[in-house]
Amino acid sequence: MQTHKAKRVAIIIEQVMQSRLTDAMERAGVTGWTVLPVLGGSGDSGTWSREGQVSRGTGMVQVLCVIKPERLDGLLDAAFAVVERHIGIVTVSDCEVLRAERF
Amino acid sequence: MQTHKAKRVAIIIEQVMQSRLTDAMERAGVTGWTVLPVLGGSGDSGTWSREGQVSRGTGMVQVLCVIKPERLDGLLDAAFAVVERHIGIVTVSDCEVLRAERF
Amino acid sequence: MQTHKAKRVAIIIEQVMQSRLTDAMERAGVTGWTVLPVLGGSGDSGTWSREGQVSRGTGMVQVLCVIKPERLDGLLDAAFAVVERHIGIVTVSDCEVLRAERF
Amino acid sequence: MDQILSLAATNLLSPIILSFALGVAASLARSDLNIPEAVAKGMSIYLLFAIGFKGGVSVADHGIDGTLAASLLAGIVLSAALPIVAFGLLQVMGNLSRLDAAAVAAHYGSISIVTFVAATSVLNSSGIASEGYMVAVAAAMEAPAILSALWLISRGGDSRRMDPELLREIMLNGSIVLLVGSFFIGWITGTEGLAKIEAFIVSPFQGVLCLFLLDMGLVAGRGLRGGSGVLKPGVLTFGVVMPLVGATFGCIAGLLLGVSTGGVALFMVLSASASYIAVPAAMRVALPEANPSIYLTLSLGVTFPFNLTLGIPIYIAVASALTGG
Amino acid sequence: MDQILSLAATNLLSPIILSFALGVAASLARSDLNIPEAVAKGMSIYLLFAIGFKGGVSVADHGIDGTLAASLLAGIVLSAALPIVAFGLLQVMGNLSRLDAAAVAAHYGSISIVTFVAATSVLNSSGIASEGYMVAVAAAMEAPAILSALWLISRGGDSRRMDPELLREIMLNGSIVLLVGSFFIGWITGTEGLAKIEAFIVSPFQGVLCLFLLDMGLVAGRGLRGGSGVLKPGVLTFGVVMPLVGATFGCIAGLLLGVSTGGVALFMVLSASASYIAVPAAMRVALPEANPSIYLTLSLGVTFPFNLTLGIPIYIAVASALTGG
Amino acid sequence: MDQILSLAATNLLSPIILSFALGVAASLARSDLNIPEAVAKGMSIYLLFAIGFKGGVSVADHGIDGTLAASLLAGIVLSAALPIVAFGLLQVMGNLSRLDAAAVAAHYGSISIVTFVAATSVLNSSGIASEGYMVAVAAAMEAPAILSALWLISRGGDSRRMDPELLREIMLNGSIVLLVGSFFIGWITGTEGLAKIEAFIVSPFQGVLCLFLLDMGLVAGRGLRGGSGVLKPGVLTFGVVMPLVGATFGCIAGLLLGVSTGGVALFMVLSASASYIAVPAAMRVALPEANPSIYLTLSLGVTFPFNLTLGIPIYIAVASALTGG
Ligand SMILES: Nc1ncnc2c1ncn2[C@@H]1O[C@H](COP(=O)(O)O)[C@@H](O)[C@H]1O
Ligand SMILES: Nc1ncnc2c1ncn2[C@@H]1O[C@H](COP(=O)(O)O)[C@@H](O)[C@H]1O
Ligand SMILES: Nc1ncnc2c1ncn2[C@@H]1O[C@H](COP(=O)(O)O)[C@@H](O)[C@H]1O
Ligand code: NA
Ligand code: NA
Ligand code: NA
Repeated sequence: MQTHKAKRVAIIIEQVMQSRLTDAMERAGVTGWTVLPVLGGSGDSGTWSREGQVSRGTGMVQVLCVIKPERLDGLLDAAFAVVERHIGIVTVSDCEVLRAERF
Repeated sequence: MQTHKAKRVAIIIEQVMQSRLTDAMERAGVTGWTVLPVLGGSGDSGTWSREGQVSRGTGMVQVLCVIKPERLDGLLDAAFAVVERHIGIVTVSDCEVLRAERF
Repeated sequence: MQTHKAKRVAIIIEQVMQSRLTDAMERAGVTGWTVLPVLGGSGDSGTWSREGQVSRGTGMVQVLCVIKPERLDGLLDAAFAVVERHIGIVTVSDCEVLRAERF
Repeated sequence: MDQILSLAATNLLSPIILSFALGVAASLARSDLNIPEAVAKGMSIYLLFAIGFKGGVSVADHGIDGTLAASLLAGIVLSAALPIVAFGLLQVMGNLSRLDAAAVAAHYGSISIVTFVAATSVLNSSGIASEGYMVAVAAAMEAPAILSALWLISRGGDSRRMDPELLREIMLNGSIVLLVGSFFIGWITGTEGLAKIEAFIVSPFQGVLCLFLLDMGLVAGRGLRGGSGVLKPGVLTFGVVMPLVGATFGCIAGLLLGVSTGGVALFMVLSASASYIAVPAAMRVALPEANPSIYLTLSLGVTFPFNLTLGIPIYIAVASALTGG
Repeated sequence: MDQILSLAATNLLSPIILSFALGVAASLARSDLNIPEAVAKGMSIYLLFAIGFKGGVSVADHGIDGTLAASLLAGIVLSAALPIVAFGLLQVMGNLSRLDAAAVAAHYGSISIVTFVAATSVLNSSGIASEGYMVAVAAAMEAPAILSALWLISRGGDSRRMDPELLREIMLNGSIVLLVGSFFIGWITGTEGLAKIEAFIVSPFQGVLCLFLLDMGLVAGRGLRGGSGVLKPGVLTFGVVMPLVGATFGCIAGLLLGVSTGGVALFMVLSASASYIAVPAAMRVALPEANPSIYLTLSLGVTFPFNLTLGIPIYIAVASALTGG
Repeated sequence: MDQILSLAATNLLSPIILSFALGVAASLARSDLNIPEAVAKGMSIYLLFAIGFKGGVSVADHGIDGTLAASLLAGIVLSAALPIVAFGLLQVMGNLSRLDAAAVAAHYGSISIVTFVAATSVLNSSGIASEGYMVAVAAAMEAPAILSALWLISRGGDSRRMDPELLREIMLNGSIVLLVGSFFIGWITGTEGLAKIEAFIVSPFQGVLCLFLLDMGLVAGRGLRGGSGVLKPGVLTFGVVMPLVGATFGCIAGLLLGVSTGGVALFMVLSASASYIAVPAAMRVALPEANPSIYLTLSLGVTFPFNLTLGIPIYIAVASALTGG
């Protein structure tokens, strides 16, 4: 099966920042992404969990973006501008993708 | 800690196609996978979100499969036959896995 | 954009074991992780799904941990001690991470 | 005309319509108001269970008159025939691709159970009786339209395999099973069974419907924001014309069957309404190349609000006039 | 016998049993009907809160008679002893491994709160009174069985560390805490408190139970589809025999304690029922090598439906006959 | 004093407070009892819809007296002014950073709708009337505090861009939209509309509130467990003193406006309560460096329980004494 090299960027970020992040990505010309739910976590700012949460102030989500390697820097710049002052974590890894025409 | 080389295949696909995909995987001899929920996303066919969704027509899920490298092609062929005409994205990356006897 | 090499450890484990796993990780000095929900899956012990589940006995979650390469072994030892007798799957992959100071 | 206006006014100022309007307004204003998916699904299960059960109890109460079988058959025929009408109308009005036209047509042959529920509410508060088995007719009309649409496509040379798996999925769709199942439970347990669970499925029904319509408004508004670009004026017009055309067919069927005033009105409502649950799911499997923005926006963003606000009073008034009810 | 049949007939045709049957049928037919996990959990929280609260109010109303402490103690003893009986029976009837047999045994010592709730419904509609504190007995019977089962395993040479963390988890299991907590709230606030929230915890109770049993049916049916392969005939028979054996022990305990007819029936129901919430979770932690398909299918797919349909009428009839109630 | 004690006693032993206490106890004991996020959100939507609707109906019933506009204005002024008071108090009492102090201050200017709901419950059962439009005042008080806090920060040299996107988010926050929207729906449809959905939004209200407070207790307890380390005694004291200070301001406003006894009490409750939904979300966007453990623990773990248990009876007693009600 023919595959194509790509980068997989996973951004774990507060839910309140999600639309700001995806707006910034769109402005940077990135149009494909997927949002995954996050149940809880732990980090420098302590432990949290989604159980019983009524506030939307404290939850997080993971935004996943598969992108052509040459467009990675544009995406990271855009993402960084949003996450800069905020908690969260941005990882990049290599992957292969089927159907390059679709992304 | 002893680890073993493996491939990690992540398939983001419409929920209505999930059972067809996993059936195809089973027919191809793949018996281990995990299904993760997806909250929303954006792509060529626009932006969608799971909020308030009552239809099961428009949601997506992510099917994750860790597999021995030599069995990757069989899996990709099986998966491709299902996703071919459908929206969605298939990525493959390298990983190491503990306890090879378990997968 | 400056990135740093890191390891991405993904542990799919039963929900009842989650607190034991994260406690073990904390004892091993790992303080950052994220918990993702899992909808269902299939493996040697059969197929399961979260639909209509009232028991907390049978669900799974995915614990994601991004960690400095030199600390990987400590994490894997701690994780292994917990998952050893239990079902579940542990994968490790390479990644790059922004803002090394944050993790 | 007078009756239409007064019915429409009462209808427009009822809590359920205003809740829907609130939802549309909130999402057009891009408020972050939203109802969790699980809660929305929970409410829809509640509504289906309640409406099915009450239909069954009413059949247990009044017995089945001879028109039950004929009504079910009429429903199936309507559901199968309306997509062909819709498809023809779309050839004239819009310039959609064959695939998109067929997918849209499937939605209009099938039905919207919430529109049905809203109509029964209006009938109830207007004191107009209807046959309890109309719920079963509603269930019978969910699926045939899908087969019609796939036939339309295959006729065009595009040979779609209607795999048996898909057929099973369509027939055993959760909402059909729940509606039919609770209908039988209601039928079997009768008024005695109803007495036990009345405080759950009757009294709070209108209130749950309000919150459900709030959510429908949010979803419809979101669809309008996102999908308004894809709809050409011709297609938009179709979203208002087709319900009226469908209602006409439904009206004729109801009159021929000789059902009650409420029954005729409900036949009109079912024929006028468009699916947004079962059919979209089937289309994603069978016609994945058809653009979901088109059919979802039309069905949920145009036809549903039209029926909810203006359609239902019109259909009831027409049914009353024609049956002298 | 006559009474059993008539009770069984009424029971089998009640909305709650038919809802359960609908769920089983839908999932055996592989319909996609399903109730979101969050909604199912929400309903189970509602049911636990309501049943606990009402039990507490009834104690506040009637006072505690001297048998409360004795009943609690009897519950604990039953829960601890029944796994040993079940384990012995399994040695004879099935050929499960020691681990699997111990895990199954733990389930049958513990209880199913929904079976308890269904039984109180039947008692209520038959006008048979029971002690309000039976809810507390139910809570007391949840956990001891787990300790017994672990003891059975450790006796077999397999030294399991019963870590204190697990003990805490078992004792402070959400359903125990909610049941006991709401029992005390009901006790403290009494009928005055009940009056405030009656429209929430009393009137819609039966209806919520219907939807909850619909979901239980879906889950049980799914389990049967997946797990039917793993159950040998001997083990399947155990799933029907053990409830009758357990009920016999429960009956003796109830008669010795001198509780009311309803109380004896509920002791039988509790002893006959098998856990599918608290115990499976504990088993996954303590005995991860035991096969969950076996104990879940047995408990949820065999014993639960048996008790719900035939068991409850039998237990009530026997209790009535023996207490002359 | 006597009245305070008796009100406090009744309040403390009501099902809603005991449910809250159960939640706190369960999570302090690290029970795994939990209510799914979707169910918690569903209940909060229900409560907002019901409270807004009933407020609107009450306005439709009694008409608006001249003080409506003045009350709204007073609410806005209070919400904008109280953060400045809180900020000053924090400079004296705690040694938080400017950022943390401003973030905390924002919470105390804004309001907690559940505290408001609990207070109206107590007023109802004490037979004390209040203005229906107080719901609208509550909505009006949600947002201004946020702007005040950002102004406090920008005055300190830290130029925060108050981007228009954030302003829109704050103003069209889901809870504000739902509260105001259902208020208007209630106003438009009046008692006739209420009659239709009374069995949903009135009768089960107290019961839903119990389960919701159970969840709030679980969340508050979890916060206390995690966040207790971060709160210095000075800051903890602030969490009890600030409500009393706020209530004093609210009381003066209510007396100046000449609203009813219940109205004065509710002005006190609104001013005394601290936000834990809208404001934390806004703070995460605008002041991400402020520590959420501090403001969430204070607001949800200290001030909310204080108001719920002791605050409400005190405010009602004071309002009664001062208005001679
Ligand atoms: N090393 C890590 N691996 C995975 N997730 C992390 C890591 N560090 C932080 N997170 C996630 O990011 C959130 C905020 O982290 P922090 O900014 O460190 O408080 C945590 O609650 C986790 O969900
Ligand atoms: N580049 C991408 N990265 C991550 N997810 C994507 C990407 N492209 C598409 N998706 C996901 O696949 C869905 C369908 O994509 P499309 O077929 O492009 O409309 C989207 O809604 C996203 O959830
Ligand atoms: N190869 C695999 N790839 C992804 N997930 C897996 C795999 N094998 C097992 N799992 C997950 O782990 C769970 C338990 O697996 P098992 O121990 O094989 O029964 C399954 O239900 C899946 O969710
Ligand atoms: Na139709
Ligand atoms: Na038992
Ligand atoms: Na305040």
